[in-house]
Amino acid sequence: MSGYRLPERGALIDRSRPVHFRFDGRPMTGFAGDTLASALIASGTRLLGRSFKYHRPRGLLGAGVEEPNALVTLGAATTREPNIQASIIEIFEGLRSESQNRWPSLRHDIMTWPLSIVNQGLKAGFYYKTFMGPGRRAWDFYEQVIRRAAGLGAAGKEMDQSRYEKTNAFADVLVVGGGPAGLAATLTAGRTGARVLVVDEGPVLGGSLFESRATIDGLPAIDWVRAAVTELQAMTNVRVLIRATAYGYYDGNVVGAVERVQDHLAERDPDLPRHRHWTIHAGQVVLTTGATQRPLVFPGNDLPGVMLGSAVERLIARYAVAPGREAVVAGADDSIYRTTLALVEAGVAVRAVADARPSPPTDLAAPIEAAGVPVHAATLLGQAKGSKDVGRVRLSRCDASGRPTEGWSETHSLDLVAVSGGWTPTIHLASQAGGPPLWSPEIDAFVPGPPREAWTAAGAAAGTFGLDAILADGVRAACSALAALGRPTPQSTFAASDPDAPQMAPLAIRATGLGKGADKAFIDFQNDVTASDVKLAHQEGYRSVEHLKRYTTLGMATDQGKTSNVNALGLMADLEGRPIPDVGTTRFRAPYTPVSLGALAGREIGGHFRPVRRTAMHDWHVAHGADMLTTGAWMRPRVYRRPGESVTDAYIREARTVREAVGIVDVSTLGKITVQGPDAAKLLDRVYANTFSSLTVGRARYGVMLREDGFVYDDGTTWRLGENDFLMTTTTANAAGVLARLERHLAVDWPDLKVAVASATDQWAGLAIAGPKSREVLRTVVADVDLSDAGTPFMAVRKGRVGKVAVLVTRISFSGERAYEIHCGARDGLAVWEAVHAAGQPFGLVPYGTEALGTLRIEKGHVSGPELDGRTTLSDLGLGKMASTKTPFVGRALMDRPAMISPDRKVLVGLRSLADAPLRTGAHIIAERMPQDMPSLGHVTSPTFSPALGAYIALALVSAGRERTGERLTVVDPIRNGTPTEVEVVSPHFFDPEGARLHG
Amino acid sequence: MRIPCPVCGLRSVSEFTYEGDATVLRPPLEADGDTWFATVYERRNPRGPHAELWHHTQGCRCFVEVERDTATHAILSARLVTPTGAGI
Amino acid sequence: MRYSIGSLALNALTGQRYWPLAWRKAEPRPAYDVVIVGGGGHGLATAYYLAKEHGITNVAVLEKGWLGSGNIGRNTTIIRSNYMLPDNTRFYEWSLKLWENLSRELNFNTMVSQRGVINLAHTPAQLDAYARRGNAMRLAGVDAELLDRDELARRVPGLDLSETARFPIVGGLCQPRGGTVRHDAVAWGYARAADRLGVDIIENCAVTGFTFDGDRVTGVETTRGTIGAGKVGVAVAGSTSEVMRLAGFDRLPIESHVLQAFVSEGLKPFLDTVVTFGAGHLYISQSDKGGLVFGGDIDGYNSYAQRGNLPIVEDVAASAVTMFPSLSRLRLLRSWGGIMDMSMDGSPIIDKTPKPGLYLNAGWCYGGFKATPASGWCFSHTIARDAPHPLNAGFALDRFRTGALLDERGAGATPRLH
Amino acid sequence: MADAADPFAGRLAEGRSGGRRGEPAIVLAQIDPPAAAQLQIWPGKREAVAKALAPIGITLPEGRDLSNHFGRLCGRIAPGRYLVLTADTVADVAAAISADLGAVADLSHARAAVRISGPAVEDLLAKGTALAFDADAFPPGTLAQTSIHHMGCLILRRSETVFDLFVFTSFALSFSEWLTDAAREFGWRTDPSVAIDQVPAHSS
Ligand SMILES: Cc1cc2nc3c(=O)[nH]c(=O)nc-3n(C[C@H](O)[C@H](O)[C@H](O)COP(=O)(O)OP(=O)(O)OC[C@H]3O[C@@H](n4cnc5c(N)ncnc54)[C@H](O)[C@@H]3O)c2cc1C
Ligand SMILES: NC(=O)c1ccc[n+]([C@@H]2O[C@H](COP(=O)([O-])OP(=O)(O)OC[C@H]3O[C@@H](n4cnc5c(N)ncnc54)[C@H](O)[C@@H]3O)[C@@H](O)[C@H]2O)c1
Ligand SMILES: Cc1cc2nc3c(=O)[nH]c(=O)nc-3n(C[C@H](O)[C@H](O)[C@H](O)COP(=O)(O)O)c2cc1C
Ligand SMILES: [Zn+2]
Repeated sequence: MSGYRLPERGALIDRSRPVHFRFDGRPMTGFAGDTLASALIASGTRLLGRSFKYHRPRGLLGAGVEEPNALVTLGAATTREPNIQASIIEIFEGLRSESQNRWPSLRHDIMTWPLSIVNQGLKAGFYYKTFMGPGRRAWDFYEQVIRRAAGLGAAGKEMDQSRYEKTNAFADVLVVGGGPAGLAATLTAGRTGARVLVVDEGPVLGGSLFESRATIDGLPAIDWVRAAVTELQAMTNVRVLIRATAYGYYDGNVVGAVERVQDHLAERDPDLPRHRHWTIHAGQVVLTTGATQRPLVFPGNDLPGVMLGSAVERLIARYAVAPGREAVVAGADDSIYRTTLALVEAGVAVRAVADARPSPPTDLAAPIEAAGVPVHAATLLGQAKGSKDVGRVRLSRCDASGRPTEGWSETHSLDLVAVSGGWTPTIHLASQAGGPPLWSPEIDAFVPGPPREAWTAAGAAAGTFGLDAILADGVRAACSALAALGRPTPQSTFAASDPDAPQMAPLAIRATGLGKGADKAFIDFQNDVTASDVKLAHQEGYRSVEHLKRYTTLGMATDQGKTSNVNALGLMADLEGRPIPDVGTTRFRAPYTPVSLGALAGREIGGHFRPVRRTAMHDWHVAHGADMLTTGAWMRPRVYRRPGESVTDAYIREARTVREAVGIVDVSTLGKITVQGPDAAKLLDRVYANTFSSLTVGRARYGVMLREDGFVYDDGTTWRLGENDFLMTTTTANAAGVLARLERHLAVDWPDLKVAVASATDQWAGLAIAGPKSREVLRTVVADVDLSDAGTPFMAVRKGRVGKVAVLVTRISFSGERAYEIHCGARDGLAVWEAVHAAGQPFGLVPYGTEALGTLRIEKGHVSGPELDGRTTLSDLGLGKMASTKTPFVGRALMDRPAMISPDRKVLVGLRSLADAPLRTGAHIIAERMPQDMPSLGHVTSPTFSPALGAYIALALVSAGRERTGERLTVVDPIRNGTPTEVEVVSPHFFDPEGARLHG
Repeated sequence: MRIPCPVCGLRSVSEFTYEGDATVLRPPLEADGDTWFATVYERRNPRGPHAELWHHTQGCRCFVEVERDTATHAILSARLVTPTGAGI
Repeated sequence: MRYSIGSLALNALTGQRYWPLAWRKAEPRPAYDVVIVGGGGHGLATAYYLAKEHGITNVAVLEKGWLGSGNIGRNTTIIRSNYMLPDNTRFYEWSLKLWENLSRELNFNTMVSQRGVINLAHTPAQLDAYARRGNAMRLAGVDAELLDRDELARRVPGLDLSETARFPIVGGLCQPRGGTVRHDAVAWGYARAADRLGVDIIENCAVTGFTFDGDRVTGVETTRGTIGAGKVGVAVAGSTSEVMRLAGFDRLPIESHVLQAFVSEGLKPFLDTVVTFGAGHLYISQSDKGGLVFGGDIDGYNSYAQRGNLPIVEDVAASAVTMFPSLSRLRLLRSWGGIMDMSMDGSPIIDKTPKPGLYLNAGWCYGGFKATPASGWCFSHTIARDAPHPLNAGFALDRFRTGALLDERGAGATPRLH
Repeated sequence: MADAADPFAGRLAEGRSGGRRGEPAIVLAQIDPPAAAQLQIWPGKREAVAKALAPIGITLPEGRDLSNHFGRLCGRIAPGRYLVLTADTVADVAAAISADLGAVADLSHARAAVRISGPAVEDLLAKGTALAFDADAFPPGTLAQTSIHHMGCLILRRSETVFDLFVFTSFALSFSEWLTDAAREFGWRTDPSVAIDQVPAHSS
């Protein structure tokens, strides 16, 4: 029990609103405004987590997004959320949190003990050197064990019920970070009337000003913040987003941000999202993201109770929490004095301040010494000891460059150590959108490199320290953004007076107290990477910072090295004897802090993953028992099952009815493209392998298109409705692709052609009516068309009416039967369908689905999607004769390359099962009954039971297949445990090869 | 990434379909196999400025020739590919 | 020092004092029998097999950055041989066989984890297409099985198998021997093993030109001086066009595209296999550290930038949550990109070039990690014998001219579609 | 009961949802399907076409603006390409344009339309598409083509707070699902259907 609540202070908490929550099942109380970390520490809990590898006990290190240790799991079942930093969770009534990576409990973790024994072995790279045997699959075994020990929290497996929204925002100036620099920038830009968006990840604007003792424009810092916020809220051109993290900087000045809308609430509105993703399109971006304090690297530096000075300040100022009673403060930059003052003022007994620099800044040290706290110059924190948390530290002397020297040392008993290893500007976004960061020796850290996008960094993020300078920097950044936008730049100043303003340069100290027998000195706390791991990586040659990272996992934890990277690079640079800029830093990547996948996915999940396309007759199909099947974006009826029917029963019945009487099928999903203009026929001649200019008005023709590489792309009929007016149909799958091709040809390749194309797929609803009685049905329902063979011959296109609805009647057959298609405006589709359906009843008409459609076309040997698989040529498909020999067309130049005309190509054939057993799509064809290690001759593309032939048949692509006609081959389907089936190779035109029925 | 469509203005890349190297011009259809082979298969694929076609599929459906640096994704210029004086 | 229980114990007791450099920091020598350009997986494996299988040890691998900085160091680590076209099935199956013994072969634990690779099918037609592929594999002696929904529910808990899904899952194709490998370890393991056989591995050495005697290549110019070479093998993945241009090949059937990948925060075991989504584009597995590693489509434009844009990030997240609804509460930890050498038919090239002594290994698209051992095996053979190995005979550079394409997707000469 | 020919399948017929915090901030109204045609003008024929269209009350607009002549709307969707929307018929447009001037494709059945209005209307659209809708960038009378949830969408701003949206007919149901779900946090209700030439207050 070492932390406690202070009677005063706590800018963010509301003492009148106690909040009850649980940690590892224990009921606890905090105040509204507390973070989980502050509330836990206030109640004396400081053991908050276990480390990744060694399961070491850990407390809070930082108080913001840099926190590596205090990860907890929130919620349960549908709300379970692992790996959340206790330092950023705002508590609410009923919050449930659990510690992670420990068993059976956080205090008594069974893994701690064995791991502390073997930990000499568990050094960086350990896994690469062992577990290679015995036996080839030994790793599979070890891996199971290791995976269980690794990982952090456990994910839920239940569906999340929350909503996630995504939205877009536009801003002239986006300001990321609402600390003093960000506020100065926002005010400056906002006052000019520019559209400004400011985002801050915290629950309030103000950033580090909450910990500041400064005055700005005569007001205490916090009051100035309040005034600024009030002013911004009154500006209609300024939008403020809090609890919103700008996590990624993308090309074209697009910034991704996630707003946590309701995570802090006990009562959540189900209509509001949990998180909202913002895609921000910014003219200019001002990055005022502040800086992160680094820990010191010394043995025992991970003991609970060793904290960053900034975290200590935050706990005191924002939450009125003192994290200990007796403290030592150590570091090598001016911030340790501010931390010390904060502790002293909070009533914590500070035993000593250790400043590694040879002479401390007198102005800052004086008030501290006046308060009776000894300030030791040239002093390092040598090591810390304790069992479950920190109990004592040893201070020792160092030389002017921070290297330990022999002699004086002093030991203090305490329960709190506040450290500062210097400040690292938060350059994540700048680095994502800029050149490599630059090393600044003055502040011993990297600052932003040259921008690649339109941004300016300011404040601590740009390496500027001292409140006055930071405010001025914010103004400067806003002005340069406004200038870049071509807007006038205002005069704007904010005057600060800061008693804690830094005075002296920091000193770089890398790692201290290492040596034989010393405890581990951690650099990356979460991933348990120690100073000696860095040394080992160096020894084994993993010296590039990127190798160091990958070999030791340094910086790869959830905090992405926010507190560890610079310490590690510094150590590696020392080992290499090279300056840090030569060593460089690892690459910064989005996200800056972890982002929920829900926010990135938004509402495009589950049933709404992609939109659905429905034909006008969709509901009719469903109401009439259709099994609807996804075909790309469309839904199509597969079969209309009657009670007791299987899919097979249904399609056989439907196909048989078509051959014997009549059936209708919804063909609305076919792609339709208007092709109009004086050069329309010329365009069609070029894009189809066969000729269209010779087509007369009122007629349709089947066409096949190739890709430029000479393989078959698409097929369909195209109708000439007028001299300059064609309607092209495409396969359902390629409708969009064909249109885009035509547009490309017209815009880019042949701009001289006067042709207009437009997608008309949605304009038309269509049905095909097929069967010997199709004409009789139509005669009762279609008006204004002469349906005689002379009036409407095969491939004729006629205009007529069904009731009041204007329709196009085309005599086209995919089934080999006498057949027609009727197309009408989409909104009339259902009426026409119902009219034809009703008219057909006396003739035994049934609706049929895609299965029967397939059966009918397979019986006729017509190719479709499974045969047009992007690898087949015209001649493979038996369509070689279609290719025009007169007019050149797309794909012709490459369609006869040697391998594309080789005699052993897989070509279209028919297969007839000799065994009264079904053939299945994807089954292969071999020469003998040998399912193993037999070269496959080809595969079954489209099988069916043929009611017309009373046999199982299939279309197939078989090597040199046409030469094999009459041969017996074997169809094998090992993956589905199919029995090998003997088949005969036959012509693909199984049924009515002469086409007599077309006219029947 | 945002692409400046000369017709529609600055739009998200997700509205466009990439159509590749704009310097590869289609030869006449009657050109020989070698010429078409080069057109269909061979690309300079430079690191640096690259002239490329983008189809504004979810917008005006025009083709835009964009010069873009493939090393940085910076967009250097954009122009509409369209029959000259197309009834604008 | 061999990695063994003994050496581990010795070092544990002596403060890890005796571990040597994993590979020497070699300085370039004036000339080598073979110079391999590109210190990625393929270049390193090639050097290793040149030394090991062909006795050619006077070899240098030149890497412009740090070893493994290219795609070997940034891929989603999936290995499998579930290809449909015979040339691919045979080649990738040989690769899988080499993977199965790789850790012991290299004395470096590359963590080959044969946890199975499952491709989900969302329509009967898609399942049929998988059956076709699975049958092709089975006929070639490769393991494959079709899974029904019950089996999927058992093997992949958390998967959305509901009927209300936009694209309900109807089944899947599984290759049980497929899985994942610790990608960086492959680079380091090959480097260390090649180094032990005498190969010089030279980092921070970018090739800036080639030297020729007539048409015959005689060496390379680099940022660390000119290096003579009897033969030069180029295996630079995404940089193929730029490097080959230096050798006079201005145009190749390749475009460089960016592919992004993602990792979540570490989790306790959540997913024990590799799963791919068939209705969108997503593949996902869990690393041994606990992060869910996933990727999707390429961004779809030429790029050398190793980073992509938001639309793909959002699309991948939507696919991931659609597949595993509970993922919405998990968080993305990091995203990155790599430069794919997308070939015009989606299959690789391992071949001699028209210039004597110059060999090319390229066109790996997003499938080249799994190819690493076989690629090195075949490329070293092609270089050593000046003739392709039967396994890479189909990966000829002139196949685009002859039309003997290996187009698994049937998408034609549009790299972004492969 | 939904009208059989209603591409929204009744989804926008009557209802309200969300907005427990007061009046719905989004109002949805189906637009009676207008007649629509795509007009393409051959190079150099703009003036001739303008002349041919004048007698039937259609004006070719400039830039992104929409022309509105007694309720007959015409918007430029690409250079040389226009979309005519009108409550009555586009047959006269086809008749007015001879083959040497351009081509007209009747798309009257190809699109479903919905009018959205209310104070949250820009916020609602911002969820679907990355277009700046503030009044300087997108004033009343502006037309834009974009996509919302993978569906092509034509957006007309009719007034400060009124937008007309057109989507492909087959996507209408999915689109309305998107719309009503995205509007939930603002609260929405439906109004009776309107005609395209029914001009909202403060319209252009
Ligand atoms: C995000 C992502 C996910 C992927 N997922 C998978 C997967 O799951 N399964 C799979 O099988 N494959 C996958 N891949 C593909 C696979 O990673 C690559 O195909 C494969 O790694 C390429 O071969 P490589 O290892 O030799 O290439 P690289 O590692 O890229 O090696 C090429 C090397 O050449 C060097 N180089 C370039 N130019 C020069 C020069 N001028 N001089 C010297 N050196 C030079 C580069 O620096 C680089 O190190 C993925 C790729 C990415 C990017
Ligand atoms: N040596 C020192 O004493 C020392 C060192 C560093 C900083 N400081 C103090 O820190 C302050 C620096 O001011 P400042 O304005 O530059 O920084 P700041 O730390 O006050 O503000 C940065 C703000 O940006 C937010 N932020 C960071 N990244 C973000 C992101 N990606 N998305 C959304 N929000 C994000 C942070 O939460 C924070 O509120 C000064 O008051 C200075 O005195 C002092
Ligand atoms: C299989 C795999 C797993 C990874 N896991 C992590 C991880 O747990 N934490 C992390 O920070 N990065 C992880 N990364 C990403 C790397 O940090 C890095 O982004 C990637 O290798 C590309 O390098 P670059 O970002 O330096 O360009 C992983 C990468 C791969 C390929
Ligand atoms: Zn456009």
